Amino acid sequence: MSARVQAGPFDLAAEMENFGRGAGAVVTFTGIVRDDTGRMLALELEYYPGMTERVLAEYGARAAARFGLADWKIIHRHGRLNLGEPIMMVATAARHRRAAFEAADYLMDWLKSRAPFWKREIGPDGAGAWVAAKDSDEDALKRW
Amino acid sequence: MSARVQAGPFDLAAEMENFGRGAGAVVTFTGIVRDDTGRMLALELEYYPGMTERVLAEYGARAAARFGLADWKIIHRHGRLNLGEPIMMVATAARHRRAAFEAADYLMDWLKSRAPFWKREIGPDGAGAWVAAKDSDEDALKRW
Amino acid sequence: MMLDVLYFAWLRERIGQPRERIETRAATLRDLVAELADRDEWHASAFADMGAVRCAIDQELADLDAPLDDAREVAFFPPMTGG
Amino acid sequence: MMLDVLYFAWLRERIGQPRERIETRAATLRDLVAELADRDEWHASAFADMGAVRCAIDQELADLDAPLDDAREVAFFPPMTGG
Repeated sequence: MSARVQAGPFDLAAEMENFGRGAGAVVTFTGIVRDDTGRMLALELEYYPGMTERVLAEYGARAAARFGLADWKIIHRHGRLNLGEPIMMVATAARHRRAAFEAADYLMDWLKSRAPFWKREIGPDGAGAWVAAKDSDEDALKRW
Repeated sequence: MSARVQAGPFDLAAEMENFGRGAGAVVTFTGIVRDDTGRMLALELEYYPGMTERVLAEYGARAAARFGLADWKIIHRHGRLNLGEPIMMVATAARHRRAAFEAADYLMDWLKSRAPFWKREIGPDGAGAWVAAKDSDEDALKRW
Repeated sequence: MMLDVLYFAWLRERIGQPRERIETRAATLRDLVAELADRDEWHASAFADMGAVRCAIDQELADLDAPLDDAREVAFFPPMTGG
Repeated sequence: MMLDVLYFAWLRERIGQPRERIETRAATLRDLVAELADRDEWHASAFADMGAVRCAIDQELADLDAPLDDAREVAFFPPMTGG
């Protein structure tokens, strides 16, 4: 049960070692830098040291209580991330698969709109626009 | 895009290497041998060589078409598996997270009731009861 | 025609073997089941409750009314419990 | 009272610094925003559209009517885009 923010990459295998012992189902989600515009080379992620870690831990604990998780882990990167690099991961472990799936889905919906991170697209000319929050991400929270 | 059945363990990290290049979202599900009865030491999984592989590949392809997957992978073990050992994994990669989540969830629902595997519980006295199919697993298919 | 018949899980146990090669003139799976159940008490007990048995013809799920045509392999097994 | 005010993303860019330490008597976040916006054109442009700004008091999200009480740190930023 842990949340952390880091600049460097993470190793899914190492993170999953000893994760969720005793659980029957483990779900992981990995978000990867993707170019939707055809002009992006990288993302730059800014965060709020202190608050961001606290919010991640808070949502993890909330998901654990709501879905009865045996274990959970959230890792989110900041700084400059090139196309194809993993941005973040969420892992959930539960007795049954439905709970593990729902908890991961729930965490992703909350992190999208409530985790204090701000993304900017970096193009060939340098820093570009800040990524705007999507209404659809805000709407997704109403599912829970 | 691959499906396979094997007796030995699999390494999540190695399996995820180069998986889903170009996708924005990767979801993995790992099923682990769990004891619900308090008397189980292991599971024994029987399968139908030939048919099982074909069915796994078929559901993978179906999920890929339905959810627009960039990549998918299914690995399912057979033989004797001790408590805490991974039984199977499903990985899905898509442009957006919703598709990756739904495709993994869909595949699990189908595999539970339609993949030709049969589980038997092994207790301290040796081979025990065959695990019965659950109505709830059959019902889950109606979601799709 | 010659047919390979495969059994899995408790059907295999009741019948006492994982497969047998038989000569049959059954037109459908239902006919084949009746024929097999008549062989001996082990086969009879395996096929006693067909609601608990699933079938495949040449590795494709099929229901009891499916014609055997030129099938080469038929399998009987309990509902699947994968995942 | 003395207050640390933090800015993130385009608010940081418009204001030209990531944080400043200020002396204020503002009772609520709304009062504080009015006070800051009055400082210079950069602050004014950062706070021109408060519908696009989110706030936190001591690292907890808060709305504009929230009282500052004995807050030590206030932050302004655009809607979050994590994940």
